[in-house]
Amino acid sequence: MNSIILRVGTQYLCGLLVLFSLYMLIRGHNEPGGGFIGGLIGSTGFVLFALACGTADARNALKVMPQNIAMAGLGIALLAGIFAAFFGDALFTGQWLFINETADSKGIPISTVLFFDIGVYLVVFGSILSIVFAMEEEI
Amino acid sequence: MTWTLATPLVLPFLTAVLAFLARYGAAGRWFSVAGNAVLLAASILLMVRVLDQGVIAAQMGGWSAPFGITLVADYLSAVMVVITAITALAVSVYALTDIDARKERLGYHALFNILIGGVVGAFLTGDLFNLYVWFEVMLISSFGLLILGGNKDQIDGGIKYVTLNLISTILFLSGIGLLYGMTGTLNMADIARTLDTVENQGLVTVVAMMFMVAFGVKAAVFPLFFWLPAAYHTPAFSVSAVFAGLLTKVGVYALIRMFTLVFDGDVAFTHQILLWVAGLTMVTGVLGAAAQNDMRKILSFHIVSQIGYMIMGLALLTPLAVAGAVFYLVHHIVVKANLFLIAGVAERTAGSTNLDRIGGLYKSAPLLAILFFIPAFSLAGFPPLSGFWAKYVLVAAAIEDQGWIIAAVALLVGLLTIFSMTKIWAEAFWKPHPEGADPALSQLTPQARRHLLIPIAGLAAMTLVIGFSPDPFVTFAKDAAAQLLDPTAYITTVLGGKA
Amino acid sequence: MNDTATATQPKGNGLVGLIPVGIALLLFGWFLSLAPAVAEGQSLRLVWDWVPSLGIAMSFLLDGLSLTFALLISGIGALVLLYSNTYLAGHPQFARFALFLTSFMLAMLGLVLADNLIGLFVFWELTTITSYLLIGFGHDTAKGRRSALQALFVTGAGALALLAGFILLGFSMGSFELSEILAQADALKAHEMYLPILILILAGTFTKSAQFPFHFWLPNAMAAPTPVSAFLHSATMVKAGVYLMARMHPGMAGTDVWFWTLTIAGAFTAVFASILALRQTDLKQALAYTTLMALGTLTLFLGQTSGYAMTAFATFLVVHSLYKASLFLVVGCIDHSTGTREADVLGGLGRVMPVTAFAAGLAALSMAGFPPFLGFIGKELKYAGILAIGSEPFLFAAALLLANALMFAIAGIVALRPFWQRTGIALPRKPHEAPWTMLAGPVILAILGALFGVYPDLLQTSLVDPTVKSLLGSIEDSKELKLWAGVNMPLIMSIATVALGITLYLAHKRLRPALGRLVDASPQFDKGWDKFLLGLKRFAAWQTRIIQPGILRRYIFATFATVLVAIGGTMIARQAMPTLPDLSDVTFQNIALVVLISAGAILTALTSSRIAAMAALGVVGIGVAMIFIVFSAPDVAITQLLVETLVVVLVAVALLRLPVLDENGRDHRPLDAILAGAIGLSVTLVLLAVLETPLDLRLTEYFEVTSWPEAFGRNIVNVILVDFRALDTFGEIAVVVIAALSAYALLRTTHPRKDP
Amino acid sequence: MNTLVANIFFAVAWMILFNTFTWLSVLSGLAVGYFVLMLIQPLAGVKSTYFKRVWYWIRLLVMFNYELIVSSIEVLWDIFTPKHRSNPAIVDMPLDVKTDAGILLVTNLISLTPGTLSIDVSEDRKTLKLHIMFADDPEAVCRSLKQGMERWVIDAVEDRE
Amino acid sequence: MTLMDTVLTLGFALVFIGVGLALIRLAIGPTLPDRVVALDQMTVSIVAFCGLAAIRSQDAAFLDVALVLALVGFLATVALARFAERAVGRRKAQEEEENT
Amino acid sequence: MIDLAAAVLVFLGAAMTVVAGIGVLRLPDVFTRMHAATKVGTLGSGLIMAGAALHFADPAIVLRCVLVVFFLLLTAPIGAHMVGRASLRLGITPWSPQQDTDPQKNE
Amino acid sequence: MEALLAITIGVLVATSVYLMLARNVLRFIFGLVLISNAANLIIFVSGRLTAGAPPLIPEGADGPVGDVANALPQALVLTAIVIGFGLFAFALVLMFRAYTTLGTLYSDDMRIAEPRTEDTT
Ligand code: NA
Ligand code: NA
Repeated sequence: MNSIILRVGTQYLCGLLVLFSLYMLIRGHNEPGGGFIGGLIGSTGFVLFALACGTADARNALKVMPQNIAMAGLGIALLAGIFAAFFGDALFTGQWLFINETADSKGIPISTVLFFDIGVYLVVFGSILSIVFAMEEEI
Repeated sequence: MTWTLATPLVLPFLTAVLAFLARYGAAGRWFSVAGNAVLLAASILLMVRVLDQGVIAAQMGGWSAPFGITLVADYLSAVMVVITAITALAVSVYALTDIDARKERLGYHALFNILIGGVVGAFLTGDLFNLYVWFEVMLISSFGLLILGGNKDQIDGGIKYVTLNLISTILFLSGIGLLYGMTGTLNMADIARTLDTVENQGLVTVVAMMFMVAFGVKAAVFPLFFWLPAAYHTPAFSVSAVFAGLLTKVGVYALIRMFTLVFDGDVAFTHQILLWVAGLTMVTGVLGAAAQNDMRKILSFHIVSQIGYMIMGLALLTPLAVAGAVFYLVHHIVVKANLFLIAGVAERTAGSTNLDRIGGLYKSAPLLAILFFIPAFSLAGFPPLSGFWAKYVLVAAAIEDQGWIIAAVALLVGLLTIFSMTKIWAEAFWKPHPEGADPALSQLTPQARRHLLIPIAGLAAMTLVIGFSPDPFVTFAKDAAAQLLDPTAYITTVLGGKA
Repeated sequence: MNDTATATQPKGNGLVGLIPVGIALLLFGWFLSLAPAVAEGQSLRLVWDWVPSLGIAMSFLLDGLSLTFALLISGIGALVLLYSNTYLAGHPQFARFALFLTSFMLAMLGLVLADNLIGLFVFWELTTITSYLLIGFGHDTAKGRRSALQALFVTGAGALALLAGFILLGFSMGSFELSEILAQADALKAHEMYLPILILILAGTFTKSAQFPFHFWLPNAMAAPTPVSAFLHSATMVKAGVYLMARMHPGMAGTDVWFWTLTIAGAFTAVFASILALRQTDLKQALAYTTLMALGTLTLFLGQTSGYAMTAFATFLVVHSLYKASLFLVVGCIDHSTGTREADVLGGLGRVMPVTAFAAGLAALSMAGFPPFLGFIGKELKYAGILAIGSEPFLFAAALLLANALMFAIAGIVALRPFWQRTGIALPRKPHEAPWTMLAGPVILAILGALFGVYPDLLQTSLVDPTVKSLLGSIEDSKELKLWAGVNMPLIMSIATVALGITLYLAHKRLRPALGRLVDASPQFDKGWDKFLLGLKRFAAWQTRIIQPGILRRYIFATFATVLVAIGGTMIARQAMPTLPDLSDVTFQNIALVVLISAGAILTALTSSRIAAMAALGVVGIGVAMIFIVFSAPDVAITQLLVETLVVVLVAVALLRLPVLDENGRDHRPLDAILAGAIGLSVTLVLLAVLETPLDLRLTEYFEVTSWPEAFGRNIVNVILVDFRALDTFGEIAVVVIAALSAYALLRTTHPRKDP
Repeated sequence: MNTLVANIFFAVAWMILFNTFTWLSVLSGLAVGYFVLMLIQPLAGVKSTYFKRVWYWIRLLVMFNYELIVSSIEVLWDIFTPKHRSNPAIVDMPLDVKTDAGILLVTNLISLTPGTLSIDVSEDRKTLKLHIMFADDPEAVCRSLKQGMERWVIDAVEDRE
Repeated sequence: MTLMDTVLTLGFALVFIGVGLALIRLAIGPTLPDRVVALDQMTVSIVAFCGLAAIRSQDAAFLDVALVLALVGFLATVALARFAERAVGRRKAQEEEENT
Repeated sequence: MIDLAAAVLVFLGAAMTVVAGIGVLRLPDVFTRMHAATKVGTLGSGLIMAGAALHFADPAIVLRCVLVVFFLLLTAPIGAHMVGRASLRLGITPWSPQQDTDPQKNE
Repeated sequence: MEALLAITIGVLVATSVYLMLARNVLRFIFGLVLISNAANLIIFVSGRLTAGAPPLIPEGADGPVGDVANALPQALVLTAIVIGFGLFAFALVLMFRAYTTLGTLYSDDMRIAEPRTEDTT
């Protein structure tokens, strides 16, 4: 695709989309967002990249094969679920750690639930890209 | 306890991830074998627990039923998981030779193990929406496995398979929505409990029929089975083996589960329809097989026919009949998966599965002949092989229930089954090979022989064990049927004593 | 076919050949040792609780009837196994053959000893399978395979009826133990299920014993090697049906149905088979048809309840087994030695094969019913038995007489002419005497026939009386076996038989064309079999073309039609209709949304422009997203919009290589539209009905209450996704991964290119 | 760019000092930061076009909005009048802006201004194809765009020493 | 009923009318870009719709929907436009092939 | 006062949206329609966002509104550019007052 | 509104069934997208509708304030949308591949797996 305008626009938008997707991922537990939405948005960034600059560039930018990202995401989500076993809890029982807990605020949460959501993000991200890239390369 | 139930579900996914990330080397396929071996161990452990304690349940995420998702295993679930693990292990060994490196690089092992994960999930879940999710997992991985290879017939068969299954999926999903709209819950035990209080019981029957159609497509019953004969003969042999063995049976399982636990309020209507469906499925399937001339196509149509037997057990809904359905399920998975595996070896040695183009296996591959003979004649219902007992229990149940017509149909279809099995036997094994020398197993490398024949022999041995020593299996099936027909224990266990 | 092709390599078979003989001999010895006890009226029972959960035991009962059969089976079995050791010496598949034959023998023993209906059935079917494999021993030819299938299919069909009969019998009588069932004979005969049980069981026995009209498979089964024919089709398998009728006799005989069915079928089969037998020029075929005749006769007797008939049955059973096995083996020797079995070709073998000729002569005389052979006693008893029939004795007697005369003639054809007539026609091979291993069988069996004729008491006490006791419950009515019973009706009939027999023998060549015409005019069951198979295949193909035409649209149509019937039909049948919906709360906004979505959907369906369809899909997606926005589902709305966008992107990419929607003509399908409309209407109605039921919100309330305090999340939807129902989400992402892998594989699999 | 970071840093510090996060504090923080940076510029030895650039940006935004509103009315008029008064044409305009960001900004802003729409930039980045709705005098439109929008953008984003 | 409520009701109606008009353009085409433009116009209208919904429900969550759509919505337009462009290229290439 | 301003902005925005719709429907060719969709539509959404920002008057929300407008301004012209370019390559000639019919149907 | 939506769903179902019955499998894909939307709406409407109150818990509160929309169907629909997308993507690629290998999009002409001449008698 030899549109200068689109290519230049993509330079900015792709990063913006990925950044924005991470924002949606992180805040998803409390406001609209989460792994699915984040992953979808993140993938659109690279979809745009592929449309504007071709899949070869997009793959180079991504460095890792999207299928591997997706499968790794599945693995992370699964490990987040299995992690509960170390505490004698059932599969997918959320494990929470609050940093800087104070009387009136729980502090910064780190949880298996977040890791699960990250897994979801990666799965959606990687899966969509592997389909779109492969499809793009067919035409 | 909770991990007893969760482990068999988790393992295939773990295996899939590892096998996928290692797909460029030999490690991937061995991950698959090892993972399935561990799965078998875990499922046996589950079975031991279930035999010890009856129904067991675990609340995922620690959220109590009906709020979270419950995994639950009664006899039926447990035995289905065990048999799944056995099939999976057998097929994963077979796949060591059957699946080439290109398919491995495209993710065969991941697809396969996630398929197994979906199957296990479907058997273990106590939550309707979760069942839908596992059905989807199964469905989509079966799509992938089906078309892996990309031959023209695979694509064509794949289109039929995909389109018709998608319709079923949508119907299933809609049914869940409607059921939720009536009961406000997704936990199957909870639905079963609250559905009786719904005022418009006619509506419950309508939704029941929706589920019947949705699962009917999955189970490949008349008149919804088209996708199966259109597709099952096209993929790699290890794939069609696992499809033939497991996939439709999940549909049957779901029918049994739903129409014993949940939709038991209008039996006179629903189960009468099921009985008709059963009879027509048996007959059309077996006739379809009689019209085929390809080993895998014959076997595919027979799947349809035999689904009819299982549905017949459910439809009659007597303890003996349901026990028959359970027994038939178990027997059929072992036998049918094996027959497809054997078809694969036949193709490798004789060059085709088209009966016109092959022959001579009896003379020069006697081991294969024996290994085929056992499941084939088991399928045809000859004693003392497993298929005889399966058929016997069902026919006995029908006669006991004075279902003369269905009993007659079941027997007649058995006869026609003999017809097809002997057709394969006569054409592929007895008849001399139409061109050139008779095929022999020695054409395969020793390694390939090991990979291909060990699983076949193992499954054949199971057929023999069930056949010669059916009592524990029948006893088990009867106990399973008793649990199914009186779901009180199931409901109580799932809901933690709040039945 | 010539199954002695390997005679040129007379290698022994070593242990593989001898072990089965040993097994058979041991068993024979063991049964023989039990004979005195049985003769004293004891019966031995052995029970192994096989499948207690189904009330099925492997119980065995040794009484007179089963002992007689067991001795015949194991004794003849030993001889036949020994015989085949030489007959098939060096055959590459001999080991399999020996295995199948031994298995068959054991199954047959199990069958006659079993005292449990299902146990008996198991052995019954085992004989079916093993005989299938034995008949199909000549599997290289289409004829051999056809014969095997025919035998399997016909007897298999009967077996299924039998199974149904057994199950019905077991349930009706509350037990699957034969001895328990037979003990309540009166209850059984009075049971409302008696007739169905009888019909089903007889269907099994008639097919197995090749009674008319199921007789056609037996001559074809002669495709098997001769020892197999000798064993299966003389002494054992075909007699399984007879055995079962005899076994059921105490419990079921005595009714009109029983009497007429067995008598008529037996008599008809006997005559019919004898006529067919006379037609044959192949010695083995001729013997096969005489076997049919014998089976008919045995069936005929089992129709009766008189002591004469029972004694006749027991005696003829033994007689026939001895001479028929002997003759089959003789024919095998001839075949083995000369390379042919054609009666018109063979001649003058008496000098080169004296021992064979001797055995053949003895057996043939027994078969023809000359004194002092057992055959004579048998025949006398038969006539006595037939005359004791309550109804129409003379009709049946005449039939029997004709059959016996024909048999007389055939005995001559088979046993005399090959040895003593002069033909001058060159034989395929230079004949020579068979080795002792092959002669032992025919000679011993033939001598036994003579021995029992001279000493009938031996047979009477050891086998006939105990058998009669099994049948009638006591031996009071058992008739004495003797060569000379004075001048009576049976003797006169015997003389008539001999006269007629000689006539027929002399005239048989001239009679053949006439018989041929007669047979050709009667129904052709064997050709009927081909027609049946063809019809079955055609019907199956036709049905499959209708149901599975390979056209996707029909599949989808059928599926949706089923959906319509399931939903719409049930709504009507179960009266689940909703009441009229309340539309008072509808706002302009709502209507606008609905119009937007519907317009988009209809546009998608009706446009013939791909791009319009795709854009219209986008409209629907947007409309649905707006519904999610209006009804408070921001997460869902975002997801919907993102997915919608990606859908458009993917379709836009794919369309680049796809053709336009309608290459030839517009897409106009009224029938589909009707179906679609009806389904849409049904769905709406169901949904309206569901919406009338009150919704229980306890799950949602629980999530609302626990979401923050226990799961530390303020977005309840997300908390449900990643915590309350994380397992769903996990499965779902697995779906996504696999969808991607599958799509990727699909794209890469046909056009192999390097993975980047 | 470093200066922008510094400015934001000052704004954040400002807010931390007041321990508030409001609309007002953000704006005032940015403004205060800007002035402080301008004051300390000689001190820190920063030779930056930053201060000028900020003004150019503000000018760009203001002028753009002005153009947007004024020419919107023209389009609206055309939409509502039954006869299309417009006289559209496609015109090639030579392009002086060089950098990626500059091109994007120019074309976007031209597109957003009613009456003109960027269609394409040639491969050599020298010409911009425009669709002009009221092209009674295309030359004049191009000239005004070059002197207006493009000039402002070049001033705002491109280093032209 | 405050002023805002009235404006919102009116606003929803206006947005719907706008979407409806775009829908008509989408249906009648006639060219591919016409349809794309119509779809694009609808997407942008949904952003407005989200703003209205946010004000009416007093919940900023709907602004997130608008945010996502504003950022991602044009992707569909880009894809479709690219389709149109490439389809032409293909057709031309095909014709050339046929001519030679 | 702020409420009034917000209401006016919202109303103007909604009005712009409908105007954009009219433009897309009524204007004579794809290029002129793009003018309406890209600019007037964006303007409409932007005004409503401004109204929302005023209405909520919460920094976090205002930021979101600003971002929405910013994103729209960034993406809408790019989309328009793509469509315009495609139209040109499809061979669609711009409407001019001299001809009064729609260009030929394509696709 | 629930009732009105039920009617809309009926329209969606009807149009998608009509599309799925078409000769061209691409129409099946379009139908699939529509019917997935219908199924999602069925779930959504089965959980009943609440306007203008997303199921979010405001800062400082332990639970949602006032009557908020039913969160459970939303989560289910979200799940179903993503699954539906996966299925759609695969189906599309399949149809695409069908065209490039079989050379047609008309299902009537796709007779490789079950050939027309298959008459084994
Ligand atoms: Na129930
Ligand atoms: Na119930």
